[in-house]
Formats: sequence, structure tokens, C-alpha cells
Amino acid sequence: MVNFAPVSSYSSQELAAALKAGSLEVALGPFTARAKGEGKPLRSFLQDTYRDVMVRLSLSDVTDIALDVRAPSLLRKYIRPQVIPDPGFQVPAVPLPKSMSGLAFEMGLNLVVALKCCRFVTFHAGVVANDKGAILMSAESGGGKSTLVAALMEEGYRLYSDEFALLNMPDARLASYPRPVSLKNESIEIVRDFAGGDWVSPVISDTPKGKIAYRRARPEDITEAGETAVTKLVLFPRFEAGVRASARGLRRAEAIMRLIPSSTNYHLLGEQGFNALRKMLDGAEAFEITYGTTDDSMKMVRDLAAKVGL
Amino acid sequence: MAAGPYSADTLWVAHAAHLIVEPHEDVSVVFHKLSGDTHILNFLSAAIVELLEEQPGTFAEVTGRVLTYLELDADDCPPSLVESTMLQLDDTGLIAPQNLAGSA
Amino acid sequence: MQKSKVRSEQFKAHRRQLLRMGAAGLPMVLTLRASASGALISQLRCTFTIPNSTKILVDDTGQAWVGTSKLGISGNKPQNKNISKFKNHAQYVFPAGTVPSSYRADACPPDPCYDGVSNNLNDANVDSMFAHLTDSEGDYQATEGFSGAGGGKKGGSHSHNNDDHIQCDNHGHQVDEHGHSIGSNTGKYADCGYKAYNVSNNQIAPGDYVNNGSWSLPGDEDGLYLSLSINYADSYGNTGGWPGISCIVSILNYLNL
Amino acid sequence: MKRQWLDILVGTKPLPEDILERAELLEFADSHHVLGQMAEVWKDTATGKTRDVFDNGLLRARFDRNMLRNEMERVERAFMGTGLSPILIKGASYVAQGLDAGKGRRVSDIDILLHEDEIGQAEELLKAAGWAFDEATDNTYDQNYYRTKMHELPPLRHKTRRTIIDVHFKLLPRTSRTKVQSDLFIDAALPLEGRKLRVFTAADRLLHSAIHSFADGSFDTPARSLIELKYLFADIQEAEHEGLLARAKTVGAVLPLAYALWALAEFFKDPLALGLLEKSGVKPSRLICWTISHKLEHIDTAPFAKALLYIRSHYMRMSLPQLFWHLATKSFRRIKPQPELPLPPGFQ
Repeated sequence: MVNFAPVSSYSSQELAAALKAGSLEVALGPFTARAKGEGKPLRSFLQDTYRDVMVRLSLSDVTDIALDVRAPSLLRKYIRPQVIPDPGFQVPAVPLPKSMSGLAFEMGLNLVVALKCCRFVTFHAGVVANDKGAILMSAESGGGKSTLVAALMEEGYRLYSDEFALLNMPDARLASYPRPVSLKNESIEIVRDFAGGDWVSPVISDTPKGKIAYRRARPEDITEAGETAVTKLVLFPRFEAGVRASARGLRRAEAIMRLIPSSTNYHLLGEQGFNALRKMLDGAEAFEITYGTTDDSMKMVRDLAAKVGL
Repeated sequence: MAAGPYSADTLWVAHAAHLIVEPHEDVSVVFHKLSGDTHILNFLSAAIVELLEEQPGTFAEVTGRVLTYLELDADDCPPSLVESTMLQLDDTGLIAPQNLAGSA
Repeated sequence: MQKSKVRSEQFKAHRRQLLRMGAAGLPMVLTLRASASGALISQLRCTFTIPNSTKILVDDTGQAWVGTSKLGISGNKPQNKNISKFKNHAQYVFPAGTVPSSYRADACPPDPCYDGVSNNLNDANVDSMFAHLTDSEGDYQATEGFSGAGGGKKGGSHSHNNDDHIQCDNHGHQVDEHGHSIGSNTGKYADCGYKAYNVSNNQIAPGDYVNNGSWSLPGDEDGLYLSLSINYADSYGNTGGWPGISCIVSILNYLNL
Repeated sequence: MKRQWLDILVGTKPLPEDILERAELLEFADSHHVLGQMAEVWKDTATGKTRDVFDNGLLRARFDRNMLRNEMERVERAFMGTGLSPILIKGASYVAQGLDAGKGRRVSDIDILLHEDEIGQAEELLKAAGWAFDEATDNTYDQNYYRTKMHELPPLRHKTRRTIIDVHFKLLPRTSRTKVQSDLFIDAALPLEGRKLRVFTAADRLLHSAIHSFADGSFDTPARSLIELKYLFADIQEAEHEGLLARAKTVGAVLPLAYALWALAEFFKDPLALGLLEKSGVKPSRLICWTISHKLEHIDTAPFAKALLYIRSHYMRMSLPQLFWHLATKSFRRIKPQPELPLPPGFQ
């Protein structure tokens, strides 16, 4: 069996050939994905944004995820080329210009994890962790969740996940799933400032979500993948321009009420999911934090993290 | 809306074996094993489920027991409110008529 | 559940307040849904812009024409002189009954020169085909058969023959080639029979209108456009050139998941 | 799909050693909704990633099973005290009875069958309990079409749970060319143990499955249908095979049964099915057999066979004037003429 190696250790030709054959196996925390797709945009996206992520060129095992970034129709392969993510089952897919193949890849992975991978309770949330435990941040898009995740990465936390918190059911621990952190519009500059230009991908403009760039996972985030953490802090961040920073402690019932709707598969997992959620909250404190600047939010998160012993 | 036919004489029951109840200050988080749904019950609906776990009852009987249990008088909690709350609980399957097969 | 404790007056007052709200209809049971719509819809934050100079013309039966030729709209009223041409050049035509009633035009008041019956060519075809099938099938319900096509007009008894029209002078009253009365419309703009909507350049994010797994459409042009889009998707899916259709279909697919 | 995959799906041939083929098979099983069934037969032997993938299928099937159990209870609640005792049919009944055909099976909605003269009451009861027609079918044309031409009401969806129930009053559309005695199936139904619902006998279950695949359906889910037939046929003792033929004659399902037996002999090399087919004396049409095989082998990309089965399924359901009327009405509901499926030679 061939071992995994970082994307950056392979040549463009090798990667292109594996992508074309649909034999590129990508390790993503507890999941593996078989990636397929043609063309330079997808290949360069992986080389840039996934450069430290572990892959192998020939399929050595079956995978949790199979994702084909392909043209929606033969016509669209040649005229105003478009792509859609095709995970092998019917999902909503917005055709994107071929130049946005990377975005299609990300959207496809998110859809598959949200809809198909049922071995974990999946919450729409960002997660960072250190040796003592994890911070789970559940927010609507635009809540500043990704910016917070990226900022916490600068403070000694490892990136567990930007998009999905994966709650392992038997032991109620969060699984590390380090994919690139997706940054939108203004947050791109903010993160570039503190993470350094080398860690942020080129900007994709005019996407359905506006400007998008990715903050790469670091080698130390990725080699740590496969580990798990206990949840210490559950945050519901809310960004409001100009508002004074404040934190409000949430009672357990309220945290449950807010976490369940943020899950993509809670209902599917039934009693096992409910018990895992309760067990996760047993050791955690929950807060709603409202803030107007990233600095404010970071101050609050530092205080709260210290309070729960992180 | 009720989940099926009923009358004033219907004896209602709640099955503790179907529920995981996590009581909080004034609400209960209830997981219903049959439907896989998680519900938030306020003090009134939670009290009704609790009382019907102990002993089946009609609308009228439950109204009486709820008033005693929660130390309320009928002005605060009219029979119509207890009845409509029980119908909401019937709709979720948290309570059911006693002789419904399959839920025993 | 805290039982028979000594409770503060404030606590009791709070409970009484909740009970009053319950009596007024506030639910006493709340079911949590792992809808994840927040999460997934955020994946589906597709937006699209309706192309330049797109307009929607709606009549009183809920039929709609969508196109880009000139209408000269003023306050949802199209210019009478443009109506025929717009309809003939429409890129999409939706059958009667498609448009929600709140967007439909008022029917024109009855006029001695107009019997109120549509002479729509399609209706006539449907009716005659229908008559043929009624003959062969016998038991087919005449009045219920084609609400989708005939706009709820009851078949069977009414006349649909042009020759039945009473010939009288047109006091500025017109009947267009589809039999619609655009009469009483002596002025520049149609006062009845048609309404027009300018949807040109509107930017729409359909995901904004999804609420708990169903659509809540706004009462403005965007709502009209979305309701037509959903009809379009129902018949065609993600094909053809209806602006924004892939975005709409992606969300419809999501809702059916 | 590859023919030999069928045997792997039911556990009679080993999983492919070739990783790409194994990956393709698992992806196929997932997208054709048989991953859970495959997982059930392989869960004790599969390891590593393969087992992880199967876990996804098993968890999903567990959800469906729980959902079904709850819906059964909700239907019983809705019909409580009325004396109506609906018959569970199709996947729901296999799962409810714990049959091999139901293990790991995906159930997206619940199908029930009632006597035609009970339908009005059943509809009222379900509506009173929170089910409603979808907006898409809540129009006069669809309602009328379903009631006068079809064998079921338009699907009813529960307003809060969003689950769907299909209420049948016949096994085949009224207009179907195959005439099946639906009432005989209803009369022979048995109580489901511990519940107020009923189920078909083993023979009727198989016959209904055959009817559904070969007299009614356009064979849209070939892999799933064939697996279902295999398990349902295996539930019938050899000693009862003669009785099965006789029952097929009585209820008017000789032809669908013959196609089912042909398919079991052809795709699973089942000697018992072949023997029974010969005993029945029915010769299945070669064209139909070719179409079925072709559809299975080119499951996603067989436009020709698909069109043929599409036409056939409509033809089976309706007489020609009706078909014309239906398509014409449908086309008026469309906005612009849409290209229909390509017609094979001879149908143009």
C-alpha cells in the first residue's frame, strides 16, 4: 500500500493524471476522499490551498467520499466552461465557471460531509483545540466564525475544522478535520494581516458568495489529524458592526436548543446523537458573544478560555 | 390539532420507557425515542407528561391534577389550555390514548 | 421539573404570564428540528440578477408572459398599444392559473360587447379535444379536467364561438387576439385585464425566502418572479434559459432531500 | 452496472479485490439506495474503510426503520377506533416484518392499501391528523387524475414531520392493461403481529413486487427491484411454488410473475425460478427481456431502453386515447413544448 504524502511533494503532471483518472485519494481527518476532475484550475487550487494535505495518487482503499468536479453538460465543457461538484448522489449544485473549480470542490466536500457521512454528529461550526480541550463556535454565515478560527490558530490552537464540528458518538469527542478556512470579503485582509500573505490563497472574485480566499491548514494541524478533543467551550458568536462586546452565559437547555438546529444530521442519528450531544455539554460551558471587531472578540474568547481552563 | 380521533372520555397516557427527560429550571428537554424528535417542554406540558406517566387520565382529570401539582387556580390555567396542550402532546406522540396498540 | 418548592411571587407571576400566552395560542411544546437549513442554505447562497429589460405581464386569469420587448409600464399598468406585441414576442408563456391571485390583474367589468368568455385559441382546442374524449370516455368530468390549461374556466355549457359575439360598436373597447378584453381601457394604460411588473436587474437570493423547509415568498416583484420560477422548475427542471433556474432548482432539490 | 455486482450485493459472491472496482460498486450501491442492504450482508466481515462506508448505510437504514416504526404508530393513531385496518405494502412491510428484503432497506415513505370504499374515510382521517396534499398536486387536474386513472391518492405529506404516505386503493392504475384482482390481495391480508395494521401473505408479497416491477413500473430501480424479488422469492418454500403459480392465475398476475422468475433465473442463476418459469408455460417476450437486461447493465445511460420502458409503462397503464389526453394535458401545463424522450424506431 502506498503511503500518503503532502500534495506539494508531487509534480503537476502527477496530480493532473491522478485527478483525471479519479484516483487521487485525499486524507481529511477521519475521512478520505476520492477526487476527480480535469483542468488547471482544480489542480492549482489543490496545489496551493491543500499543499500540506496528505494524498496518494493511486487509490489504495475505498473512500468515504467520492467527488467529481465536472462539467454540468457536454456543452458546458467547451462553451463558457462551467463545473459542478458531483458527489455521486443527487444534491443541489450551483454551476460555477470553470475558473472556480476550487470553490466547487469545497462546496462539494461540504455537501457530502453534511449529507452523507453519518458516523459523526455534524454541526455547522468551527473548531479549534489545544492539549486541554476544544472551542466549538457555531454561527450563521457572516457571524465571523471563520475569522475567529483563523485568529485562534495564531494563539496556539490547532485547526480542527472551519465548517463542521464532527462529534464522535461513542465518546462525545470532537474529531479533527483540518480543511482550509474559508474567508469571505473583508475577512480576507484581516486574516492576511495576522497570518501572513503566504498562508492565504489567491482571491477568487465574483463567486456567488462574493470574494473568497482560503487560509491554509498548517502542517502541524494536518499531522495532528486523527486526534480528538473534549469540548470545553461552546460559543455562539454574533458580529454586529459598532456594537460593544458582550458575553452572555447560556443555560444548558438553551445551548441544546441552539446546537440541534445547527446540525445537519442530528435527527438521523436518533438517541445515539442525543446522548452524544448531552455528554459533550456535560464538560462544557456555553456563551453567546456579541462583538463589533475581531480584537474585541479575541479578548472575550481569551477570557472565557482561561475561565474554563483552556 | 390532534393526531387522531379522541373524545372527552379518552384516557391519555405517557410511556416513560419512550422518553429521555432532562429537567431544567423551568423547561424540560425531552427526547422521544419513537420519533427521534427532541422537544422543549415548558412547565405546563412537562407536568402533564409527568402526571400521565404516573397514571392515565382524561382531559378533566389531568386538569385537576395539574392545578394541584403546579399550585395554580383555574383562572390561571383554564381547562381549555390543558386540553389544547394535551392535543399538542398527542400530535408529537409524547402522550397517546391508552388503548393505542403499538405504543404500549 | 421543580416540585412544590417555596416559590417566589415573581416566579409565579412569570408562570401565570406564560399560561396567558398559552391561552392566546403560544405553543407549549417546541420541537427542535435538525434542519441544518442554516448550514446548507449557506452553501446555497446563490444569487442571480434578472437580465436587463425583463418584464412580466399578467392577466386576470393568472396567465403570464415574460419577455424583454417594450411595455411602457407605469404603476404596474402596461401601455395598451404594447400589449399584443409583448405577448407575441414573449420568451416564456405560463398557462392560466399559474400566477398567484395577489399578482393578477382585475378583470375588466362586463361589457355588452364582450360576453366574458375567453376565446383563447388554446381553450377552444382543449375544449374540442376534450369533447372528443368525453364522447369516448363518457364518465369524464367536464368541469374539472383542465384547470391547468383553461384557467379554471368551467367547460361544457359556455359558448366559445366567435360568431356568438354580439356585433356592436366599439366605444374604445378592444378585444385582443386572445379574446382578452382590454376594453374600458380607453386611455394610454390598461386599467384592467392586465398588470405588468418590471423585474429588470433585480438581484435575488432565493435562499433568503426559504423558511423551515418551505418558501415564504414576498409580495413584491421578486415574489412573483420566484413563484414563476418554481412553476418553471416544476415543468422543466434545470433546463432551458430561465434566468436563475439552476439556483432555484438547487434549492428545490435541497428542500426535497 | 456489472451483472456480477448483483451477487455481491446479496452476499453470494465476495467483495471485489480490485480497489477501484470496489469503490465503484460502493458508490453505485449508495447512489442506487442499496448500500444499507449490501452493508447488512457484509457488516460482519468487512473491515477498515469498507466497514466505515457500510456504517453510513447502516445508520441511514436504522433511521429509516425508526421513522417507519413511528409512522406506523402515527397511522394507527390516526385510524384509532374507526375499524379501518390499513395494509402495509412494499418496503414498509418488509422492514416492519423484519424480512430479509427489509434488512438495511431504505424507506423514504410509507405505502398503505385500503379497500376502495374506505378511501374517502381514510383520507379524511389522515387530513384530520395533520397530513395534507402537497401544493404541487393540490389542484383539480392532479387530484382528478389520481382518483380516476391511478391506483393511489396523490402523496400526502405530514405538515410537521414532513413524512410522506401513499394511500393505495388498487395495486395497479385503473387504466392499466394488466388487470389484477386487487380485492383478492386485500381479502387475504393478515394481521401484523402486535399491531393494528395488516400485511400481505408471502405469495402475495412476491406477486405484488413482480407487478410493481414488470406490470406497472418503468423498472426505474433495477438493482433494488431485483434484490427485492430475490429475497421475497427465497421466503417462499419450494413446496409452495405450485401454490404460487395458482395464486398468480387467480389474481391475474401470471405475466408479471413470469418476468420476475425469468429475471431471477437470468441474473441470479436461480434454478428454482427457472424450473417454476418452465412449469408456468409462459414465454416472456424477448424484447422486454432484452430491455430489462439492457436497462440493468446501462443503469444510468440507457436512453433507448429507458424510452422503451417509459412508453411501455405508460402503455401498460393507459389505453391509447387516455395516453394522448394525458400527455396533451401535461403539455398544456408546460410553458413551451419540451422535447420528449427520443422515441425508438417503430414508435414514431
